[in-house]
Order: sequence, then structure tokens, then C-alpha cells
Amino acid sequence: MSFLDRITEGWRKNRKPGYYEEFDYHWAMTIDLDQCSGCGACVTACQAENNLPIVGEDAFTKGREIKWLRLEHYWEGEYPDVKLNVIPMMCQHCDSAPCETVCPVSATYHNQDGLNTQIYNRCIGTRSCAVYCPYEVRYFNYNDHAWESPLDQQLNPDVSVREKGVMEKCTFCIQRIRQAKDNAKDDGRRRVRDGEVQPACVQTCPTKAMVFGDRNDPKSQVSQSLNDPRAYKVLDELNTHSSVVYLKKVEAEG
Amino acid sequence: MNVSIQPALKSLRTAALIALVAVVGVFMGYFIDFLITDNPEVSAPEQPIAFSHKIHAGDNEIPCQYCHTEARRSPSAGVPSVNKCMGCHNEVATDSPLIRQVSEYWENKEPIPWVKVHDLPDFVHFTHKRHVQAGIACQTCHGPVETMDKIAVHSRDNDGPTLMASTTGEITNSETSEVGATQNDHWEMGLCLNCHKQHDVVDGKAVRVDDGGFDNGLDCWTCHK
Amino acid sequence: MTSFVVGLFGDPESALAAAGSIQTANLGTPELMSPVPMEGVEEVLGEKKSVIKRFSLFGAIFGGVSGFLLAAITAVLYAHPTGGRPIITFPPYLIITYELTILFGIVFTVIGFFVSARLPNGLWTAWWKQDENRPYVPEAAVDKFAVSVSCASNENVQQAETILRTAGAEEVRDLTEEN
Amino acid sequence: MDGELNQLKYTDIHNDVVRSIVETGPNYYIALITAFAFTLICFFFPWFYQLYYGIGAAGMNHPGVWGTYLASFIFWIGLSHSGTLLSCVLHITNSSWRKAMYRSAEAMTLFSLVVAAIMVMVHVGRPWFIHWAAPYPNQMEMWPNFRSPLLFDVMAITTYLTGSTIFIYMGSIPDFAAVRDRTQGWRNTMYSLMSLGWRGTDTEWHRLHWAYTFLAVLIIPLAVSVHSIVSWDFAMSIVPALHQTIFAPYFVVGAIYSGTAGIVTVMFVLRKFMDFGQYITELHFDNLGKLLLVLSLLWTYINIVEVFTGFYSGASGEIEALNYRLFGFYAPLYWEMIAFCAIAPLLCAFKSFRTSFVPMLVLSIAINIGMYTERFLIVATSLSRQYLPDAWGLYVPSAVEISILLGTFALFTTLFLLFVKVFPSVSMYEVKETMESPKKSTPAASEGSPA
Amino acid sequence: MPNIDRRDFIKLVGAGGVGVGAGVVLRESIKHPREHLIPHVLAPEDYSSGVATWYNSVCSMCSAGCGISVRTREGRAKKIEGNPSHAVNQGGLCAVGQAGLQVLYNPDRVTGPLLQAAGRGSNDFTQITWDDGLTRVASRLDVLRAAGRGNRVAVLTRGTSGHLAELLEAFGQGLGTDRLLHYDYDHPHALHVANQRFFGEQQLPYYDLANTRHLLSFGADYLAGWLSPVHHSLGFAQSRHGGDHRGHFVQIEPRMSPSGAAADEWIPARPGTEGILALGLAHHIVASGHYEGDDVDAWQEVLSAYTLARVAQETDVSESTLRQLAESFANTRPSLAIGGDGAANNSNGVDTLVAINALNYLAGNVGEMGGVIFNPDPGGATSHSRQANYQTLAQLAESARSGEIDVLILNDANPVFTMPVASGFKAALEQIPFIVSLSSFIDETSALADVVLPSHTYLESWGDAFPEQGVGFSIGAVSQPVVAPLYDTKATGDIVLDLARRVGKPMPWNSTEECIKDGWNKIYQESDSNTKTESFESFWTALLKAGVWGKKNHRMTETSRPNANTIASIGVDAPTFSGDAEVYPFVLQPYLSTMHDGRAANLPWIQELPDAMTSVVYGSWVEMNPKTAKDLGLTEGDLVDVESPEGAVRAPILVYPAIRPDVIAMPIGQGHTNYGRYASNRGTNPLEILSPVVDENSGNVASNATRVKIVATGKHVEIVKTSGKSRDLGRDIVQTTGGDDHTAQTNSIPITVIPT
Repeated sequence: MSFLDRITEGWRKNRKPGYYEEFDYHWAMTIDLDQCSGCGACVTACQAENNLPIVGEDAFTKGREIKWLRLEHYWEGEYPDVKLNVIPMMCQHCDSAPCETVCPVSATYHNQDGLNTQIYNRCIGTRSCAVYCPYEVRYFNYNDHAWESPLDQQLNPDVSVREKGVMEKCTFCIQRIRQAKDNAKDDGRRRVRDGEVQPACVQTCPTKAMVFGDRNDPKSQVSQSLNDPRAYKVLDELNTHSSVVYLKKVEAEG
Repeated sequence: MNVSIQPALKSLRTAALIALVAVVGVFMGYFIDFLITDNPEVSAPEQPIAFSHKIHAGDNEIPCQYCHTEARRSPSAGVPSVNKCMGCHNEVATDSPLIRQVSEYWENKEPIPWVKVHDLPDFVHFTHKRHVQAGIACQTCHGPVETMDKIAVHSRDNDGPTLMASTTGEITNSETSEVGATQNDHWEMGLCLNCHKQHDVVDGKAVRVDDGGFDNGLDCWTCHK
Repeated sequence: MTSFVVGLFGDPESALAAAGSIQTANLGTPELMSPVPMEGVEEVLGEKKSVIKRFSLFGAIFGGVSGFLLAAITAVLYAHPTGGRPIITFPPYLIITYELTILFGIVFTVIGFFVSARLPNGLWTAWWKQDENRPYVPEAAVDKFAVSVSCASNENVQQAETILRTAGAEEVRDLTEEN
Repeated sequence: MDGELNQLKYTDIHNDVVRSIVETGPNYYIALITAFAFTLICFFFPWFYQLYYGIGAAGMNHPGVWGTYLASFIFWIGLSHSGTLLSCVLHITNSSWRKAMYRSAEAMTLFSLVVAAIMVMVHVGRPWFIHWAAPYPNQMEMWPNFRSPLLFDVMAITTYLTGSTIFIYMGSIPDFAAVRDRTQGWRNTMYSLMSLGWRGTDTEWHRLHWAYTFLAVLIIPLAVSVHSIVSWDFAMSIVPALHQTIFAPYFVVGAIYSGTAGIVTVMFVLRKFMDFGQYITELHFDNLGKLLLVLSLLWTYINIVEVFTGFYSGASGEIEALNYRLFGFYAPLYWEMIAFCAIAPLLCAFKSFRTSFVPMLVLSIAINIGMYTERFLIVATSLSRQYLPDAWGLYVPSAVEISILLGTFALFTTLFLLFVKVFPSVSMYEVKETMESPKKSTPAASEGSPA
Repeated sequence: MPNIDRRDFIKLVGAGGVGVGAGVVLRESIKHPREHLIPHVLAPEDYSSGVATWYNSVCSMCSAGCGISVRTREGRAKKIEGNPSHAVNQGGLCAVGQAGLQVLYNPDRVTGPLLQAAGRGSNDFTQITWDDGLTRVASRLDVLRAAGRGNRVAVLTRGTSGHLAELLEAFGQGLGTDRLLHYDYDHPHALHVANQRFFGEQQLPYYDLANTRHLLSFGADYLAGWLSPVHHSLGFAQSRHGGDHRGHFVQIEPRMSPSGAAADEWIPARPGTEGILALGLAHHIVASGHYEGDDVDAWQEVLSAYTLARVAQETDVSESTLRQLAESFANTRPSLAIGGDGAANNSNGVDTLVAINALNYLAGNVGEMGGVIFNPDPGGATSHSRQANYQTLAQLAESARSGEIDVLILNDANPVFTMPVASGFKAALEQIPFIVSLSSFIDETSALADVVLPSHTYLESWGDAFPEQGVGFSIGAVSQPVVAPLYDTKATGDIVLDLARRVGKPMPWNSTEECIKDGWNKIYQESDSNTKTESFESFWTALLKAGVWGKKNHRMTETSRPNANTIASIGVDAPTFSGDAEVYPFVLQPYLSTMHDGRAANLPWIQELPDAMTSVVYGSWVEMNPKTAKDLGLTEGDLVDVESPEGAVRAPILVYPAIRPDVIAMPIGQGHTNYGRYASNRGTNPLEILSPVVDENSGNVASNATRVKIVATGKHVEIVKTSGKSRDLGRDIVQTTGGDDHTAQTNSIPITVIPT
């Protein structure tokens, strides 16, 4: 295929925005805030699955924790009529992500599954993506991290350990998605079945408040859950078109 | 009186020459090192036991996956366990000195510390499984292993390695023989991309489609995650 | 063999005057050398044209086109869609275009300058025969204004010297033997 | 100035300038060595430590991922404006008072840019891969992302650096020639090369004039674009108080503002230590003072607009961010900035102030401190107050950062000292131009020429 | 070309040489170093390199007994996930369960038998061989047993259930001691006693949250700490959005717990008055004729004292709220009332829980779907019979003081940490001549041991668990080793068996595995014939594969009637507190944090897990109502001394919006003095300053019955938390919607039973 053909081909293919909608998958997640109990199981599950470093108390004091998935707490009202609203906040995998455009080396971009990628070994650490992300879910490796032996034996071999100077964030457990596709190919299937792949947080959620799946498949559980009247997106007014959709908390009367 | 800059240049010539030589030297040094360490003959590391793929895969035509059993069902091709070796070699050629070494390891219940020749960076998650199942010959990347006494990183000649239907080990020059012919004869990203841009998987087998573009494993997350 | 007669003047006016009379005496167009740009040269020796502006224009256009193509082509070579925008996105690529326009504009202007001013001096001798030796008087870089006439024959030399002296040259040199 | 320069002959200028290059006393070398030592200790050592340990050596955190490094980057880019930009504008409007000072002003541009470029290296997490931001064919078939504001920066700064280097060099070719004739040995070799065998013929002068003018025309829009683009690094984001349409003009004005102040400082130094008293005169300070006054008013205006629109928007994010800037943790810095950049310059309304050197020096330094603060605030306050209150944080620079910040000034000084040793720091031929050319005094001349 | 003289030539050559050298060095320096490929000697059957293998097992981080599936690669455990087919957790797993990996791979584990010759608490251990260690213990035991004084041996283990517990029993009998104590700080003693008294049930009943539509929780933090949090979470979710009708949850507690945050209503009643409140509701239900039993008169009589007016006045909850609560509780069917933690740990704990049972009974929730369902006898032994409460341990300490105990065998129990200092437990232990610890870690208690015989972690050893709180039918699971032992350790059971052998009382098994299998063989024999597999072996493999076993033996409809004197005995007195209310104005409520009773404090993941309510990491804090803080002039981070009659602990203030002004709360778990690098010398342990106020009925310490005062130290520290500002300034980050009619599809998996 000649050079010129590739140019024209690429031009034709990638002319219009959001064309990845046409691809096989468009992963999305819903989180039911009325079921979430804020227990934090998802946080630890994420840390265990994705080789998140144990940064230590010092780093926490400096505000350098690395938690791809964090729980945000919002108090409402004063004693005795006080409520606590907890919301899990992770990379929203926006379809028009502010962080993607700013990366000078395309270390973060939108892949054909509608995922917001982060390629560690391409990252040069300008940290601009973290600035541009309104959800502040991008975390930077301010130094190399150590796992005191034998803790390192737990490290997940499917996930790279990030070196200093690299940005990282939630990947929707891409290693699991790839594994699921792999299995699908083994079975000679073209597509991954609904529910076949679950990120660590979704899998472990004790209240089953999180649902993950393919938005392009109208029958998938997540698609149905997206139609829930309670569905809303955080900071929707910013037009980030995020792939993580929350279901409103229910204020019961009396 | 003349103010041409030539006299100045003249007086600088030697200095410039030295600088030039130094710079050229750096490049030469880099290249020489490249030649030495990546030349199949030279770069092949000494293995604890002088195992010859030529004898096994070449002369005796043992399929690659007879020993590297994992290749078709696991991301890593896998190294045969010592008892795999013994499986044959408590019958075959038991008296040769090399085999004695093997059996020593076996008796001491020690693993053989093979030296890794084909090595990828830690941030590359390559999977043998998919490629083997798609019918890519091992030689496509590893080169004509069955001709090597000593395994070495295979630097490609111009017509490049070949893609073929069977994975048994013998090379058949199929119509897609220019696959993998690539500007860099080294295990680098370009090598993978080049092949992925020219091929697509049609009912489980890799075929040449000449369709560049976005899908077909060009997503960075295919390997880097 | 050509020889150069150079007259040194203390002030621009008389130097110009001398240059004018040299020209009227058909001794060819003299060269003026001065520590500062001199006013009124063109009235005396005629208009000067420079090709620099053409160079600049070409450079700018070349830069602009190559700038946009660089952005556009590299983007589709290995497509990485970002922010839900199309791969060929004009607003940002126009900025790249803009910058490269200026960059190449500048670079080509410089080239134009070198070509038209035949600098660096001494690298042009290969194909600029008459450049083989160009007269130079160091005082001209300080505070003197020099008029240099290239003469093909001795009588021309005599004539030029007289003209320069009468024009009030503080000193007249013959630079022939120096080359 | 005529009053002053008239007593001078071409030769005097010549001697002064050449002396400034050829004969330098021990003081110069002491200064140079000190500056270099400071650069090593305050800049390079901390930086190497940071390279080894990681950006963690600095005080940055989550969400304050940008810090003083970026602020310094913007600051130095800003300082670089006005040097070349001013000189271009003045060249085209050919105002003669520029000529004595523009050479050093352009040098300032050049070195500020160099420092800024180095700050980028200091800022990024993996500088050893920074070349990935440059478009060059590679086996990975990966190209930089031309949609990124940061890449606009890369392009703009490269262009600007090239442009101003060429501009300052071309302007000093005739002076190199002049110096060439006065030097021997390696200096002579060097200057013969740098002067490209310039002879000062009428043709050469003519070409130089045109080329120089074209460059000036090209560089003015470039300079404007450069700092607009720098501002877009912020404005293209959707962070409250950064996502502002006014940022481009804001940054450009700010840049010229701080740059002009910088020039005042440099002028003062040259005047004092290289005794160019006759060339850099009250007149220059007077004009620069007026310029500062205008710029400060502009700058204040834009600041007010920013605050006004912010509060007027009524968006929780905007208001919180501004509140924080005006009354929050960093508020003292904010008011310090207002005092230095909006109020102090009003003194320039008085001619007596403008024409007195030391006060102007103090003012110029104050302004630049204020301007640095501005850049710091833009980064720090906005990042620590974003959309999700739960993720709010605080950023305080670490010792390493502060040391590197000081180091940049040492680095700049070092470079500038080297410059004054190599370049004629006052443009001889243009100063000569401004003087009346010598009248014919000899009786021989009175006979007139046959023209 | 310039004419090059000799010197220039040398220069050139030099430059070239240097250049080349530099080039080579450059490339060598950026080249990747050679690695090695280490093959197996003998290829293992159960995994191939690069492919993950999953093992089903049981989580032992707490007593809930969730089923887990462990992902292993190349023989290393990589990830723990909930076992989807296990009825208790159905795939879910809490943070601590996830962190179980760090118990296995903890850098502070004991790697082999140790001898502490240098004196107790010196932490100066020397490595010894197993044989040496075992002999040292066995010799002593042997002497005592031979002399028939086996009772001078005490065994103190953490709550062990299943056949391991039986094995320990056998060991105890062999030695002839009845001093065999299981100890968990959070064991629900009061609940057992209360249910025993009101229902006459041995087992805890099953609280069917999944199907209830109105939950009244008296201080029970069912989502975080109480009994079986993950199972309750599933139930909670099921009730919220599982069915067509959204369940309504009410939490009554003085300090808002995660359950309180998740609830629809949070009612801060005065601490210790939950029981009175319950009886108040009961009174209203009976009085308003919602209850038509023939024993209604008896009820009326016993409840007559608890008029809403009085209750409101005592509990500091408005009368209208009480009435409305009672109405909705009685009218919504099915409804459920549970009580625990905060409500149970008072001087009147058991009475309170009885009152709550009564409430359930009167509202007709007993034996109803979505109410209180009685558990069948579990397949295997549970450990409540042997569970030691505060008094038992006090007795143990007493007898230790009076020299009646010669040998103490510890197994993973850490009473020194969880017992109040006032009990003088530590001092008492030091009286015991010989202490041996089977713990995998050196904790505060093991630090006193003379010999440490480290046991495997639960991921390396055999075991089984029969969840105490159950799921309404018999369920159990086998815990199998998922990785080869990391260190020179032995399974607890094997150590015990070995000891038994050495003291000449060998047991019928050679290994723990045998013992477990034996036990399951019995279960297999008992299992009903129609679902029986053809052989035990096939049953066993199926069991290990599924990781869970269950039996369709629900007691759904069974209910029980309290007899007259049970009814008559109902009544809750005002709680008693230690310390004078004048001097000590605040009631201290130590609550179970993510670190449980402190056993999870040495897991870095748990240390780094922001607290569910306050998002604090690494350290402890004192929760205080904003108003109180303002009155005392304290702000977040001010270091204060919390002084009780028994002592004081120092911790920073954390202003907590959802706590009664007269209550101070502190998390349990931090404040270890000797528990590995991640836990030691971090935060403070509120249990230290508890007064030994005991609930006479349960015999357990009333941990909420201590009054304290706050003394500012003037010092200030920064509380390490991940939250910036915990108020969304009208930014609608967490959006809410009114109304009750939400018919979202369920995300919960229905409870599955693996037939035997």
C-alpha cells in the first residue's frame, strides 16, 4: 500500500469526530450511588489489581497518593440533619477528553474501544493532562516506588510497573478487557459476552453498585442501566461526554 | 588588503578536522558495538549447556512446540522443564557429554539457567498464543532457528522472514514472503507495526490485506498496558 | 591584472562627490566603503535592487504549506484520535502553519541576504571571478569614507588618483600589489 | 542626546566599545566565575538530584501538578519579549533612541529564551525522552500530537529562538568587522569568521538594511504569537480561572511589561559597570519609564477585567477560584503583585522619577518580582481550587525548586556576561548613524568637487 | 586537505579513539542487560507459565467466612476475589479480604521457629529448628500431662471455626485441660445471650436484609463491621433496588457509621438508650393495637412504663419521630430490627438486644421473609461455645496471677492489644512461666512468648469455615492452600498434631488435611441421598472446585413464642457509665474501623485505604461534634489527651459533623506498639483507657460505657487525609432525586445453593 494511499485512506477514515462509535465496543460503567455504601473495597481491589504503589505516609502528607479510584466525601447539612454523600471517582474515559488533546506526544488518546488510554512508556511527564482533567483522576509518579520483599511477589504480571516521571490513571482494567477478548478469540467468538469482563472494582463491589459493559450493545446490562431515569454524569456541563455514568442517590421522604 | 574569511577557515581547519573525526568516531563506535553485539555469529550468548536447535529442530525436525509447549496457549512460549529434556534423553544419546550435563542438573534437581536471547522490555506485553494460533511461523520473528547451533537475535536480510500456514518448524516460502521485511532489522516497535499494518486476521489466520489504518492491533494498548 | 585605487575621505559628502566624478569619468562604478550607511548613494550611483524580498516571500509560502502538511500527514500516518476531534483539525494546525511560515520566512530572508550581498566574503570566489580580491581599508570601519575604483590599466590608475585627490581625499592608496 | 554625543567622534565610540571587549579587568572575571559557581550550585546540582530522584524533589503534588518550574518558564519567555519585539517595533518606526540599547535588549531576549527552554527540561518528568516532542521520522512511526497547545509552544519557541538569534547576529555583523580590524590572534580569527568578511560597501549596507527590515516585520507577529500560545497552555484547559479568552492579550501585555522592566535593569547595569554613560542616557530611562507606565495601566486593566468577569459569571468554580486568589492561602502574594505591578509604576508619571536611575532600577526589579508572582499565582491558585472540592489541595514549593529558581537568574547572568565579552554590547554603527557625520573641515575640501 | 604534521596526526588519532570509545560506551549503557530463563525441573500439572490459575478458598480475615477465589500466576498469589458461587458474599469482597494477600506476603512475617531467650518483650529472637522448638514445648506439656495437671495448660486462640476447632478440642482433651479459649474482640456475646434468652436459639438467627422493606438498625454497623458485612451489603443493595419497592433504612446511633451514612434516616439517640427506644416503639405498637397476640396483656403490662413521652425524654428523640418510626415499622411489611455494636456494648447490652427481639416479635417479623429467620444447625462446629468474653479472660488472668497456669499456647489471638489496660491482663500473662505462640506475626501478645512456632497463613494451609451468622441454611466451605508455603512455617493443625504426638496423645490424623477431609466425610455421609455424588472423592474435588457447600434446610416459617416469664423479664435500665459526668463530660465510643480489631493494621493497603467516613489514612483521631469543638476552642488537628478514669491517650481532633455533642468517638485498630513496620507506633489505641464496666448478662466489657474528658495539649498536627474540602458548594457532584418509586433493575445475584 503506497504512502499516498495510506494518507488518503487515513484521511477518509478519520475525518469525522467520535468515529470510534462504529467500532465493536464502547465500554462504559454505571455506579448506583443509592447502593454504594462507601466501604472502599473497590479502592483496595484497584490497588491490588493494577500494581498501585504503597506510597507511604510521607507521600500522603505531601498529597502524592496514587489512587486510580478514590472515594469523594461530601457532607450535607448540619447536625442533627446531616447526610454524607460518597461518590467513587475514577477516570471517566470521556469521549471528548480534555486530557487527550493536550498531550504533546500522544501518550494519552482515545482508542477504538472508546477508552481513554494512557501509555506509560510514551509519557514524558509534562503533567498537563492532569491539569486539563476536570475530575483530577490522573496521578503522577513523583518518584520510583518500592515494594518491600516479598510484597513484590504479589505484583500483577499483566500490568507494567510505572517508573518515576510517568502519569497514570484508571484503565478500566485494560488487561482484563484484553484477556476477555483473548478468551473470546479462543472460543472463536468475535465479540466478548456481556458480563464476561469486569474491572477489579466492579467485580469486588459488595453492593453490586457498579455495572460495567459495552454501550454499543443495546442488550447489555450497562446499556439498560444507562437508561435508568436516575442516570446523570458528573460535571456534564463541561461536555466531556464521560463513559462513567452515576445513578442519582434517592432522598427518601421521612 | 583582503578580508575574505578563507584564512580564518584555513587556520581552523585542523581543529575542525579533529572535531569532525571525534564526532564520526562516536557514530562509528556506536555502530561497531551494534555490529558486534547484534551480529548473529557474535552476539549469541554462551548457554550453560551448548544446546543446538540445528540438531533438534533442523536435523531431527522436532516441531518447535514439542518443547515450547506453552506457545500456543499462553502469552509466553515457555522453556521446557528439565524432565522434558530427560524424557527423551534418558534414552537418546545418553553418553554424550552434553547430555551428561543435563542429567547432572536433573539429578541435582536444579533448573538449567538458560540465558535469555530474545528479550522484550518489561512494558511490552507480547502474546505468543495469538500469533501462533494465527499461523505466524516462529521463524517470522525468531529467524531460521532450525539452522542455528547457537540461538542469536536474528538480523534480517532484505527479503525478510516469512509468514506461513504451519507452525511445525519447516519454512515454506509462501506468497506473503515479504511480510516483516522492514526498515529496521531489530526487535523494535517498527517491526510489529509493519506487520500489523499489512495484515488482518480473517477467520483466525493472519492474511495480507494491505489495509493500513486504525484497527487490527495498532492500538497502543494492545501491547503496552 | 586589475588594480584598485582607494581614496580615503573624512566626510561622506566629499566621498560621494568623488564617487560621482569617477563615474562621470567613465572609470566604472566605484565602490563606497563607510562605517555607517551613507545617505544619497543612490542619487549618485543609481538605484539598487535587491532580491531579498522574493526569498522571504518564497520562504514564507514554502514554510506555510510544509507546516500544514507536516501536521496533517503525520496525524493520519498513525491515527491517534484525541478529545473526540477529527484527525485533521484545522484550528490547531493553522497555528503550526503560522509558526512554520514565519520560521522559513526568516531562514530564507537570511539566505537571500547572503546571496545578494555576496557574503560570506571569500566563499564566492569559485564562481564570482571578479570577487577574487576585494579591496578593503580598515579605517573605513572606523571613521573614514573610502571610494575604491578598479582600474584595468595604469593610465586609469593615474586618472582615478587625480580625481580622488582633487575631490579632497585625505589619502589615496593603490592596492594592486597587495594581491 | 545630541547635546551629549556631539562632543564624541566616531573614533571615541569605536575605542569605547572595542575596549569593552578587548580589555577587561579582573572584576569581569571575578563576576563571571561567581555567576558560574552560583549556576552550578543553585541550578545544576539541584537539577541533577531531581533527575535522579524524580520530580518528587520539588513540592508538587495532586492536584498541584504544575509549580514554580512552569511559572519560571512563563516568566523567562515573558522577559524575552520586548527585547527583540521592542527593538523591531522601534526599528520599523525608526525611532533613533532605540539604537544605543537594542543590542543588549536583544541579547536579553536570546538568553531568557535559552533559560526558558532549559526550564522545560527541568519541568517535565522524563527529560531524557523530551525529543519525542519533536517531529522526526522514527521506527516507532510515532509523531508528536500537533493538536496539543504544548506542541504549539515547541514550534513557537523554536521559531522565536531561531528568529531572534539571527536578528541579533545580523545586526552586529558590521560591528564584528570593526572589532576584527582591532584584534589579533584567535580573536581576530573568530571575528573574521563572525563578520563574514564584511567590508561596509554601499551594496552590503543596502542589502543589510532590507534583510534587517524584513526580519523585523516577520518577528513582530511571531513574538506576539509566542506568548499568546504560552497563554493557551492554560486557556485551552477547562480549569476555572484558567479557561479565559482574555489570556492571550493578558500574557502578551504582561510579557512586554516585564520585558521592558528587564531592559531597564540591564540598561542600568551596562551604564554602571561598562560605563556606557554617554550612550545610555536619561533619555532612554525617560522613554522606558513612559512605556512602563502605559503597560502597567494596560496590565491593571486586564486584571480588573479578569476579576470582574470571573465574579460576574456566577459559576461556583470561577468564584471560588477568584475568592481563593484574592483572599485565600496565596492572597498575600496576590496583593504584593498588585502593589508592585499596578501601583508602584504610577510613579513613572513624574519625569523626575523616570530620569533618575536608581529609583527606576528599584522599580524595574519590583515589577519583575511582581510579574513572577503573577505567573506563580496563575499556576498555583487555579490548580488548587478546581471543580471537585474533595480533591482540593495545597502546593508549596520545595527547597530544590526555590534554589533552581534562583539558579536560573545566575544562569542568565552567566550567559549575559559571556555575551558582553564577545559581542559589542552597544551597536557601534547605529550609534554613529545617530551622530552628525563629520563636516569637511580641511581647506583642501573647500575647493569643492566638480559634482 | 591541510598538511598534517605528526602532532596533528596524533591529535586526530586520539580524537578518533576517544570518539569510538564514547560511542561503544554510549550504546552499551543504553542497552538492556541479559536476563535468564529459569525453567522448572519438573513441570507442574496445575499451571502453565503465563496463564492464571484460580483456587477457591475461604477468607479468614474476619469471622464472616466469605468464599474467595485466588488468582495465581507462576505459583504466586496475585489477587483475591470473592467467590461468586458462595452464598455469603456472592463474588463481593471487602477491602480487608482483598488485603489478605499482604498477610501472606507481609515482610514482617515470622520466617521460622524463634526462641526469645533474652527475656520477654525484648524482641530479641534467635532462630531455632522446629524439632528444638517443638521439644521445648512438648517436654513441658508432657510433664504436666503425665502429672495429671494438664489443666495448668491454657490454650488461647483466635476464633477458629470448623474442624480445626474440633482438632483443638481434641488436643485440649488429650492434655486434660478445659482452659481452651477462643478470643475475638468483636465476638457478639450479647447477641448470643439475648437470642438464647428470647428465642431459646443456640445459633445466631439470620437477618434477612435482602427482602426486608423497613430496616431499623440500633447501632449495628451492618455494612462495615457487624457480623457479616459483605452479606449485609448484598442484602442492603437487594432491598434498595432489587425488588419493585425500595427498602427504607433507619439507623439509630449516637455517631454516624457507614451504615448510618447509607441509611435514609439517621437518629442520634442518647448513647445506651437504644433499648429504651426499642421498648418505646414496642409500647406504641402494642398500645395502638398493631399486635394481636393472646399474650397482648402481658406485653401491655411489661411495656406500660415505656410511654413515648418518657422514652422521648430519655432518648433525646422527639416524640413525633418515635411515633412515626413505630407506625412505619409496624405497617411496612416485612420489616426488621437489628441491634449490635453501639447498642450492644453497653452495661444494658443484652437487655437492649432482647428488647429489639421483642420489637421484631411484636411487629411479627420472626420467621418471616425479610425478618428474623432461624438458622439450622451448621454443618460443622462453630466456636461460640468456647468464645471467651471479658470475664473469662479476667478469670484466666486471675488464675495466671495466682500461678495456676504453667504453659500458655497462643494462636493468633492478641488480647494484650484489645483488653483494657485496667484489666491488668498483660501483667498477668507475664506471670505464666512458659508461653508459646503459634502466630504468624509478632504482635503485642506474641512478644511475650518464649517460643514462637510460626504457623502458615490461611492462604498456605488447610481449613474450613461454617459462617456463624449463616445465610438461612447450612453453608460451609473448605480453605485450601493456594501457594506453597513461603517460609519455614507449619500449619497450626500440624503443629498441634505434632505436639499431641510428642506428649503421647496422638490423634487419629497425621495432618490437618486428613482431619478436615475426615470431617467433611461425615458431612458427606449425612448429606441427603438424592443429591449424593457417587464417591466422597468426587464430592471432595467438586467441593474444592466450587469452594462452597450448602444444604437446603431452611427454617423459613419457624417462629418461637416467648413464654410468660421471658416477657416479664423484659426491661431496659438506664445505662451505667464509669466516671463522674461532671468531671468526664463525654461518652467515649471506640468503634471498629477498617482495621477491624487491629489485626489488619499491619497491611499497607489497609493503612493506605482512606477511612470510609473521614478519609483519614495512617493514624487515629478523635471525632467531635463541630459545636463541641467550637465550645472547647478546638479545630481539626489539635492534639488532645482523651482522659478516662483509667488513663489517657493522645490523638488529634477531627471535627465530625455527624456525632452527638456529648459523645466522642475513636477508631479501634491503630496504636500498635509491636506489630511490624506498617502498624507499630502509629496512632493510639482507645481500648487502653476503657473502664472495666461489664454487662453482667453477657459477661463482656461494655466498651461504650466509659466517660472521658478532653484536655487540649496546645500542640497541633496535620491529620493525613485524602479529602480536601468535604462540601460540594452547590456543584451538584452527588445528585439526588426525591420520591420512593424507583424500579431500577437489580444488580444483585440471587442466592445460590450448591447441593450436596
